[in-house]
Amino acid sequence: MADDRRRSAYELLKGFWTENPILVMVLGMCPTLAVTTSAINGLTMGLAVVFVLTASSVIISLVRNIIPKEVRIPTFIVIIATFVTMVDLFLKAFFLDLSKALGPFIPLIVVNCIILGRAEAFASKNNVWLSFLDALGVSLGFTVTLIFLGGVREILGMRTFFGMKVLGKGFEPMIIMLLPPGAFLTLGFMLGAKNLIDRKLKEKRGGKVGH
Amino acid sequence: MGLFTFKGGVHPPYQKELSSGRAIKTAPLPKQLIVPLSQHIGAPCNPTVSVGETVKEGQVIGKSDAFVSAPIHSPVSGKIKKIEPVLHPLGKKVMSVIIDAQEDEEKAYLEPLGDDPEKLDGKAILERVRDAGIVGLGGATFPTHVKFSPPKDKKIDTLILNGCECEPYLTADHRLMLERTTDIILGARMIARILNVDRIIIAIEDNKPDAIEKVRGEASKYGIEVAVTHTKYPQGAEKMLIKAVIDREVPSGGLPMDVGTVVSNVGTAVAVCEAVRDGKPLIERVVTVTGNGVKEPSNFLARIGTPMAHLVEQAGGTTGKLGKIIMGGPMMGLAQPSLDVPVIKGTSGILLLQMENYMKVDYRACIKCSFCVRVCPVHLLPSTLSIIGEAQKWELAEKYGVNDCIECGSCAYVCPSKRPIVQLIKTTKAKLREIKAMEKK
Amino acid sequence: MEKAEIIVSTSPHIKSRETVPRIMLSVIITLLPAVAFSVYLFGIYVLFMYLVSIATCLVSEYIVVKLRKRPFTLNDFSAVVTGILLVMVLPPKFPMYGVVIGAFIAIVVGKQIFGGIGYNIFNPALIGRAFLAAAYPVHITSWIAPRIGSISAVTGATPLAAMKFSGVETSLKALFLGTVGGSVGETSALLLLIGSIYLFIKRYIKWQIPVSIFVTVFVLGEIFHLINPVKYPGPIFHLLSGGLMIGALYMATDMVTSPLTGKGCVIFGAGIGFLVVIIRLFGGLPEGVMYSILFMNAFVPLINRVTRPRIFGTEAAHAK
Amino acid sequence: MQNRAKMIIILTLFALVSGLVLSVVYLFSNPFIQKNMLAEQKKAIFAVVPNANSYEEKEKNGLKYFECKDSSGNVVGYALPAKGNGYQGEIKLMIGLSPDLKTITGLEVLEQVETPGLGGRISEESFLNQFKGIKDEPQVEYVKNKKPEKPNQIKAITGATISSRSVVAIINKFIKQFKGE
Repeated sequence: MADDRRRSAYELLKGFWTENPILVMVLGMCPTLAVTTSAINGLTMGLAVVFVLTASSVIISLVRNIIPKEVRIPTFIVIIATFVTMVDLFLKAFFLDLSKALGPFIPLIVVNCIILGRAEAFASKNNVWLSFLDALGVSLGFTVTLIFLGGVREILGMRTFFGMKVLGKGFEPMIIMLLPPGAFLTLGFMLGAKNLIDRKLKEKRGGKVGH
Repeated sequence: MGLFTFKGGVHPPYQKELSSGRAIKTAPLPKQLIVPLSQHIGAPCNPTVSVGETVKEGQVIGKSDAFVSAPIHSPVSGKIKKIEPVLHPLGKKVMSVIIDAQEDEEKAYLEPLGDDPEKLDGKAILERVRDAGIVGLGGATFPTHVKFSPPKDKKIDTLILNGCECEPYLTADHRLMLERTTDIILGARMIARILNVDRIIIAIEDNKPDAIEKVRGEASKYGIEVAVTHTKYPQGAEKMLIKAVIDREVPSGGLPMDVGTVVSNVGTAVAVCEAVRDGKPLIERVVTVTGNGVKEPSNFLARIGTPMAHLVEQAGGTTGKLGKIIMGGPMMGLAQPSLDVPVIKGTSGILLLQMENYMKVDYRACIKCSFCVRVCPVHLLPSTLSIIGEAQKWELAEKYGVNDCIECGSCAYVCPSKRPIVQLIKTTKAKLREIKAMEKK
Repeated sequence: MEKAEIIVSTSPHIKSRETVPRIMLSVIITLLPAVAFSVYLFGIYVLFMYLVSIATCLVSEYIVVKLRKRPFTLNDFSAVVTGILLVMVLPPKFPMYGVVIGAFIAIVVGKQIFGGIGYNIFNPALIGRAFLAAAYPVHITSWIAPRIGSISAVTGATPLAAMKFSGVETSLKALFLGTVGGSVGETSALLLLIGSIYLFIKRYIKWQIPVSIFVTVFVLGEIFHLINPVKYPGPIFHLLSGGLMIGALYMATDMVTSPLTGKGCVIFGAGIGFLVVIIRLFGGLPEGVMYSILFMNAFVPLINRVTRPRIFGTEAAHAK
Repeated sequence: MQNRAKMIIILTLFALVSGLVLSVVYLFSNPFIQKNMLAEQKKAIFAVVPNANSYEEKEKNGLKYFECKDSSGNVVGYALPAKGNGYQGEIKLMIGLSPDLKTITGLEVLEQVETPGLGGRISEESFLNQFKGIKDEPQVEYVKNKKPEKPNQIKAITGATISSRSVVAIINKFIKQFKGE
């Protein structure tokens, strides 16, 4: 039992650091770079992915045994597309402004590598509970990273965080942070920082550095 | 007439004035001589004498049946003390004959053939060149008779005598041209006889006006041309010299004979002359002992096998804190760990430099200043090659022409980042040879 | 004689006196006239900009080198060069925190991320300036009048902006001497030219680059000027105005980010010249030297590959 | 053969289920979406035409427009949707015009993808308010770095001349066409 619990905890937590979809697998770059001009955009995008990924992973895991191998990808896509359309309609109906800000990137979740990647690599091979945890962990990791990315860009580019003023007049907003180069720069620094931390941790543990 | 030159090259401080005014002195015989049995490119010789045996000056003490090889003669009369591996100037231990010199007037020279090239048979001269153990004295030590035996399909029309001596510091060839002018011309005519060519060109850099004048005077008697070349390193490199003087380009991977020419050092010409006229095998050569680490820079006529320390002593000994011992010139010479190594056939000079010349310099990243690209005489991209070498991408280096590098060192000389470009290129070449050998297997 | 003291290393055993610090120091010294003039022209604030920029560059370089445990490279003065050049292409009165950010970006993103000096693809100072242009588009186009001035000093607009947006042409003499508005160190063509003469003589800069930039700009400028003399300024105006001089002489010629061969440098310079004229005459911006150089920087590896010299004794460079 | 049949059946099944689920979701959300869009249109129209109480969609010179009336049924102005290219992409505007078509009564930006914080500031009140009450004859003009002097001028956003210019150009083009010139 303890083993099972540990396994569950691992599947849930790995998405935040060791298998972070953005910082480690560098997946889903399209929404990552395009929509993270503010923390709220990052959060919305992240939550949309949480819903789509968890729901589709659970469904795929449930039906994984009845789907013939040859048509598994089309089937996955149909399932994923269904949930994506649901999210899209939901946002249009209740959060029109956010839907406008995210533009085509919500429908584009269909082709986001993270979703199909988890479906193919995990949900189609594991039971429902583990698939659920995996999907939840990975998508929450994605969300947290997007919020961080969006937050940094928002703070530096607009002096606000989730719309609240956090920096005073003395700081001139840097427009570049809201532009695509700002996204690349921030992501680059985040990747660098993660690798640096990992290396330091490894050194502390006495492990060998390098690849 | 404009000066002959090539594209690229560098102008290091020449420092020739240290020894260029010093006439060639015959160095006194050392007590003991160390004669390595491999002093040329090609197969090493096997000893033909044994320990305890008494030998005469000029007697053969080592030879090999291989074609690319040259016999080795005893430089003195004396007694064989030992035959054992001894540190060789090329950096590893080589089987050497150690001779205790004895006073003995008797010599075991070859039969003189005469001094009129017109009356001599080319074949006989070639045979004599081989028997006398003559190798290229410019430093490359390629067996001369091999060089003078081009395959039948290669038509040779020009002989170029290399008197450029583009390496800084060295003045051995300069002194030879001044003091042995007639021998050089005679030797050149003999070589021309072997090769059956009519056109002989003697190339001299314009920083030796006295030699140019002297040689021109003698050469004009025989219709030999003197080409005055621009003073620039590496003007004396075969390929560069051929390009400069007769504007032909030796193809990549090819030899001068591929463009109908043979290049020979002026020192080699003297050796040929002596071997033919006097029957004297190659047992001594002119060595410049110079550099700021030497009290009295001089030019010596020294027996092969003379320990370097002996010559340095004759030049007044060392001065200052010694930093580097170099056999040859500063650009392509080989650093020696000590002065115990002997003079060999390829020793054109012994250069001692003081420690102060070697302040520690950092080896930095290439800043792509392209100085090296500008000076590379074979038009490579040395900076790129050095980066490729560091990255150990051997095959890529081959695409960038690493094997065409003549290792003249111009690139490393100018490099502001003080990168060991030549060393990296040498390593790359060695690795490529290894890979080729593996593939053959 | 102690044996252990003898150095045994591969040839060549003598090396030229040129070193990287020496080259960088020469660049700094030749920039000094223009630097001094800029302080005189725009006031003491500019001097502080230089100091802050250089200090930030040095500190940033030190931090990254420490973090990456790389060999110490501060003593090659290249960070100082970057610091000075960055300020020279910024407007006077640029806010100080902007200078700090720009210098930091120049060193960290422009240079150290690629592995430090020698490995960077883009000119670090221009990376810093490009970042600032995108981050603070308003500040980067806010000019002040020089202390000794010409007509354009009234509005504080640069000669290029005055030409592009108002059709006012500044006198060539003012442009040549540098008594006009503009970025800190780019105004005086004369002083930049004087400074660079030494670099030309020492061959620290590849002469093909500035020459081919000047020729391309001149020829293209003349062509357009002939087509419509009212709308398009003359070629000399092009050469003397904006950042062309400092760009051509000090930015494009950055050793690390320019091609290796002479032929490559000609292509590189022609590309820059072409882009400068196109951006100036048809682009949305009054000035395009910076972007032209950065753009061509990206092509340097490609240029190097296609302009590989013909190896001695081979038919063509790619024969093998 | 059997395998292929199974494949087809499964895929069809999933497509059917998916279609069914989506239909339900659509039926549920569509009223909200329609309401949202109408509300937005209404908001924009009422923002650009003051005192408007109701509007009616009409067409003239190939342009769709909204005729606005006050509570007593008098025409108080027109709301004209317009669009055109900005610096980075399409800009969609709602232009308010006085009944005599000589004055702009208001301007709203419906959609734009200009540089945030720079060209994107065309959506800001301070920029849009400038258009309230300016004359559109002979045409709207913009000035840079100084105060507008004429009744048909507005001040461009510093550092975002192209976006400002685009807005002005779109306005001029559509008003011209609307007037039938």
